[in-house]
Amino acid sequence: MSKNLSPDVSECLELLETMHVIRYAEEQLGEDFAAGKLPGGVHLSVGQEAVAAGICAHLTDRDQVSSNHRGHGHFLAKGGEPRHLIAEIYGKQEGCCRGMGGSLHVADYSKGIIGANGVVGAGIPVATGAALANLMDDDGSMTVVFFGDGASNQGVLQESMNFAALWKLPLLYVCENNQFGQFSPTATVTAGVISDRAKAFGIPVEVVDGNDVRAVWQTMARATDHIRSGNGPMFVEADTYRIRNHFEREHLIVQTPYRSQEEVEKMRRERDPIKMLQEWLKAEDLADNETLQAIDEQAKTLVKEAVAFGDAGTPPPLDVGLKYQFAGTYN
Amino acid sequence: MSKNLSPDVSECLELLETMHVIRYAEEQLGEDFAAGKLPGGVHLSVGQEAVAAGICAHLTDRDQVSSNHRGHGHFLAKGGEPRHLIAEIYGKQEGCCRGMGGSLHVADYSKGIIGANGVVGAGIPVATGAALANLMDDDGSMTVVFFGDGASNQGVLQESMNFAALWKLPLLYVCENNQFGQFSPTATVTAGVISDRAKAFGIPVEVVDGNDVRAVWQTMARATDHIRSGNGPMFVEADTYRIRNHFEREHLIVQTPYRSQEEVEKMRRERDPIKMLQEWLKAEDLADNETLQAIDEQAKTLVKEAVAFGDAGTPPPLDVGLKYQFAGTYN
Amino acid sequence: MARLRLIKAINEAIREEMERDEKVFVLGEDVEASIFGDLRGLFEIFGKGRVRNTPISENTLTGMTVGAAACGYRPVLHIMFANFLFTGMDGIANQMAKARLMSGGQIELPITIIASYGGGRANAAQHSDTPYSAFMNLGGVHLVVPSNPADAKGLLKSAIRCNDPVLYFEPAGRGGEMGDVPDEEYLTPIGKAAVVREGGDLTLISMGTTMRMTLQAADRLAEQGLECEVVDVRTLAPLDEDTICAAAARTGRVVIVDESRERASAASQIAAVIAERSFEQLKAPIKRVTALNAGLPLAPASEQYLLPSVDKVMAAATEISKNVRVSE
Amino acid sequence: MARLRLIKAINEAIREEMERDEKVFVLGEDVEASIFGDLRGLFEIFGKGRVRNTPISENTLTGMTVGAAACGYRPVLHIMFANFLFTGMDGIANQMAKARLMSGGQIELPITIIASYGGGRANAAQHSDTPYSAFMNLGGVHLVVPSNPADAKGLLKSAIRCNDPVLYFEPAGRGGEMGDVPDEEYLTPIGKAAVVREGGDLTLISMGTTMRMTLQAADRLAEQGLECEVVDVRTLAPLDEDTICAAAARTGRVVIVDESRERASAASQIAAVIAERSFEQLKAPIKRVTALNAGLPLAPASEQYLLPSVDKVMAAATEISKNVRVSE
Ligand SMILES: Cc1ncc(C[n+]2csc(CCOP(=O)(O)OP(=O)(O)O)c2C)c(N)n1
Ligand SMILES: Cc1ncc(C[n+]2csc(CCOP(=O)(O)OP(=O)(O)O)c2C)c(N)n1
Ligand SMILES: [Mg+2]
Ligand SMILES: [Mg+2]
Repeated sequence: MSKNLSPDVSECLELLETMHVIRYAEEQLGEDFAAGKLPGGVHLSVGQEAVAAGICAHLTDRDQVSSNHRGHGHFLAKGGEPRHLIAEIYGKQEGCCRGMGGSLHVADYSKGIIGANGVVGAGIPVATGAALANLMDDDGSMTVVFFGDGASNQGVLQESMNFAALWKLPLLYVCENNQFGQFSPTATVTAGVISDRAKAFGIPVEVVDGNDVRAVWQTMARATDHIRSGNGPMFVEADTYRIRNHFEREHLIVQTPYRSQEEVEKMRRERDPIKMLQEWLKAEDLADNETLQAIDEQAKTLVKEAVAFGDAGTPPPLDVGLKYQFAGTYN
Repeated sequence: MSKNLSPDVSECLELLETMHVIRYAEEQLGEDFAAGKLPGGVHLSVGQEAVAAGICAHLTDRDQVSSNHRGHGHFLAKGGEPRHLIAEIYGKQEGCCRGMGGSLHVADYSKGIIGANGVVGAGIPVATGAALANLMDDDGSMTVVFFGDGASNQGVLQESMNFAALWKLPLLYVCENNQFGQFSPTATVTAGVISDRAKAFGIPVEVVDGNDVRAVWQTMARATDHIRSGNGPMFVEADTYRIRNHFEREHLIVQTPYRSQEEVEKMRRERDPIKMLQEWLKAEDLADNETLQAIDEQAKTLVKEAVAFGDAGTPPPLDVGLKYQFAGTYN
Repeated sequence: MARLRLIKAINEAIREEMERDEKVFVLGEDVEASIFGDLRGLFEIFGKGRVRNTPISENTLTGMTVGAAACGYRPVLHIMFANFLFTGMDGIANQMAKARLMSGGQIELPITIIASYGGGRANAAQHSDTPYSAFMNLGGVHLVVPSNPADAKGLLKSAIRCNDPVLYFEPAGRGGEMGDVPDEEYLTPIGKAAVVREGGDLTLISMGTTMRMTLQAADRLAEQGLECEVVDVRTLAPLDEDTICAAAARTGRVVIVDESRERASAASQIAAVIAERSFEQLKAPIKRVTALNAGLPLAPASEQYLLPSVDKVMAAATEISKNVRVSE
Repeated sequence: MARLRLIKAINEAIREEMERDEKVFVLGEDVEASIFGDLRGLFEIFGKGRVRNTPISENTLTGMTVGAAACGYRPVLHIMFANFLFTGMDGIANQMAKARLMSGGQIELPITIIASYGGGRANAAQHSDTPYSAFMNLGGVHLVVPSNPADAKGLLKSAIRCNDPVLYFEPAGRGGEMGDVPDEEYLTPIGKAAVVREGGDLTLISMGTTMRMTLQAADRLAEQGLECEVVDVRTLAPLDEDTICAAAARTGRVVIVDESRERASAASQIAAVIAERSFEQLKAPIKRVTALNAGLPLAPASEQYLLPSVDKVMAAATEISKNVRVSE
């Protein structure tokens, strides 16, 4: 074990800032949606920021992250620029994908962010191929794939785990079990414990409190150690909770509630990963209110700047679809 | 447990006859292929007859069997007529599918044989739907799906097991692990123990010697009991061995052998399910040579008649494809 | 006649058919909550046994319908966005399109799959395809594409009663559109196109999402003195070649409007049929107005650029009208 | 010029490209053993790392190529029978056809998928489809369909060097066909059709498996005094409309021969393009000779009945030649 088992104070403060940035960015997008400002829809990960932050803290630009429809947090935690995210979701050509992809497809390949994905589960095969590239590159790089409890029921998970186990792919599966797939409580559509599915392939499993960013960080320290040493894949099931709606249009659709407002409020109150880290830092006397406030402000400012950047952006030229569809080049 | 734990003598003799019929039919098809008599190709299950026989002995016409590309044995063991099988593979309109499907698609829905399948793994979703029909019929009927070790790597297996576990479908998974998927030894393409994959879904598993027909029968006695009592699915991994080539064209294709001739010969000598049952019956003094000989002859005659029937059959009319494609009716 | 939203017409069709035949059941992801509203209330009426909320497993879902149908049931699978048909493609292309043929006609496969299709709403490339054209080539599935509430109901009832697999393409984002729907029971036949407007100068042929712009273009062309006959194809497989070719022949000038991408599209198929069967009557090149050959971007104007529009229909119509006048 | 079997030409193309660029690697089920012989010997030359024998998992295989390509590799996926493209459809239709567009052009996706297609060999419905037409409509993948050893090699080398996804359709059962293949290195361009025979009376257009019968028909028609220009389309997406339309315009009489099912086929697409762009030059209805709209049965004669044939091409050609003479 070459890594420290716990994040030190400065690492904790970085995690805090990352979570703040994700939270502010997404709350902004939620407001934007409500105000009719967004061209498309958004799936927000409010409440789940600790998973993205804790996992991506251990990755560099040479590592890949493959994500899903709830991918803003992964994008930001992996080093994607907030302004490129916001501009993208605003449909501006200054966005990370020049306004072509939007929320469901945010990507920055230069930073190893190989794409959110609108097809549930489809990021898993893509990640498997990226991990194969890592293996062939043989440079210690690795791939992380984020997916939900719902996506775990797509067969490609089993297929991919078989590949990864056989070929010892440097691939980390991170299942963000947020208790729901759209409007279906996980237990109603998912048999057994998801991470047990990995065990049949001989893939080591860790189950972690996905709202405790330090725990996620620690798990990831062990996972990167395992994976980067050539031992093949690992599987992390992060227990978490989606505090906001499945997507921002939900209230227009769902007539019979699939969860109680009390449950949501309780999670918001007691299990907010940002609050949890702040309180721990204070309890341990590792940071005072002022420090925490400063980080909060810094994040807020960053997001404000990103929004201004997005607002100032321009719509892409009309014919770019045809232009970007194909490279049109040969090697 | 309402069933006897072991097949009685007459049941054993029936199993023996079933295995003989499968063997003779397939050896005939192998010869026919070599002689250029068959319109298409065939995948033979010689050496694996005990799985089909032992499992199907517990099924009635109201139960469904969904099969794969190596499906002649399942067809015959489930009560399909040898003459309908042979005529089908000869491409005659007297065949079970009127010469439309051939070896890869033998089916007799009136007997609950809902189709062999040319797409590896694709019989699993079909079986899942059939088992759902069984559940909705609520009449104690059940479905068995036969598939190979290779097919276990198709994601639909995981998807289906999730459905079956959640909904307590009356579905039995029978994985015939014959050590190879085409020309790839199982261990080179399959991580872990296949039946372990079922455990993650809370599905009870039995691993059985698939060449010991009595053992298969016993396992199936327990499985039907479990499943028909409304307890949901079960998973049987039958350890077996494909004695013949993957398909009858193999010798034209494979240049570097993927298994040794000695291994094949050893299996043929020591693990032939027909010989194993015959020897056990003799050792236990349950049947004499004469009885065994008579059963053998009976099977041989049945297959001969089937071949004559197939030979006497006629090619389907030219335009039947268009005719059979759609029912063209409304309810 | 009641005025109903399209979504409600769909809802009524399913409810009526479920009441009529207890073998009909609905399955799919979040069919309880009904993300598009088309299934709203069905769970409350028919319960868990007949409105089956499923895991996210499209490959198994499509294949399951084949097994359930072969065993006597009439599954109605709601797949949400039509792009997810591709996620469950094997069950469609290799199983349901072929199982009856391969069995020599032993079974019926009364399967309905509902999929919402189409762009123009900044849903980005994976939620905006108009993929029916690719399914037309499979040979073993029927395809229907309603453009208004009356057909939405009538075609869906026919689809559910049909003993063959039917893919039912619901125009995305048009659920709120109102239309007259007969009060009494009726079926819209599968395989029959409808002439929805008469006019002797030009024939416009369309289906589903692009019918509205086609009718708008017809109105505007009429203002310019060009009277259009308009055909709503309604069923893409089987294709009602007789109605289509007769309409094409009556004017000799044809514009086909289709939200598919251009290549091997429904529009191309219709053009090919007309070029073969009504050649003698043609007076001008057959024009197709389709999506261009690319995925759809998020950015709304860039997305719109790739899609058919009233202006593009007008331009195509005007072009071949000019063309004819010059040569006359 | 060497005389090579088609299968050997394919084999040489892959070997040469693997030697040229170490980022090229092969993956797929039983690529070590090479069921069609097209990959024979590659494992022995390049080893486990570059010839990767995989589990049977088409959905993951197609999606994997996207991840590997986005990270700088050039995967060549051998999927065996083209029907299994449907089994791995999401990776093709929703991922590789869209990933570059959705990223705003950030990445190249140099992916080649080899699939063997076509009927006529009693392989039954799940192993005999000619599905390229369905893929033409996806918009985001190139499609090439060689008909002879020289193009088989040249198109595959181009496909592997292409920085966009290319589906390479290998004519099934034609691996043994011999043809001249240049000794020196060459590339057959993607997107260029070839006029392979000249003749002023009639234009025959075809591709892949049906080229042979098309050329045979041209020979027999010549005996009857009808000289045919013959076009080998070679690439279905992008389609070389210029060459096709020029050839159509030169004779004004067109028969398109295509092993796809009729509906929304490559043939329909070609007919639609000609009916739009070369209308003024057309002298007769555009005829299409395709498979009929059904799966293929096992029984050989019943299978053959559904497929194109020399006789059907002759009949179509004769019909539109008559037709013209009558009206002249
Ligand atoms: C293949 C596919 N099927 C269905 C959908 C619709 N859909 C979008 S998100 C979602 C739920 C996903 O649940 P989960 O994986 O748990 O992720 P979460 O939304 O909880 O983050 C579904 C069904 C889709 N996008 N893709
Ligand atoms: C989807 C799909 N992929 C590949 C094939 C080609 N194929 C036919 S049989 C086979 C091996 C199957 O292995 P297994 O499931 O173990 O069955 P076995 O042949 O050993 O009985 C393969 C790869 C196919 N028919 N379908
Ligand atoms: Mg979830
Ligand atoms: Mg096997």
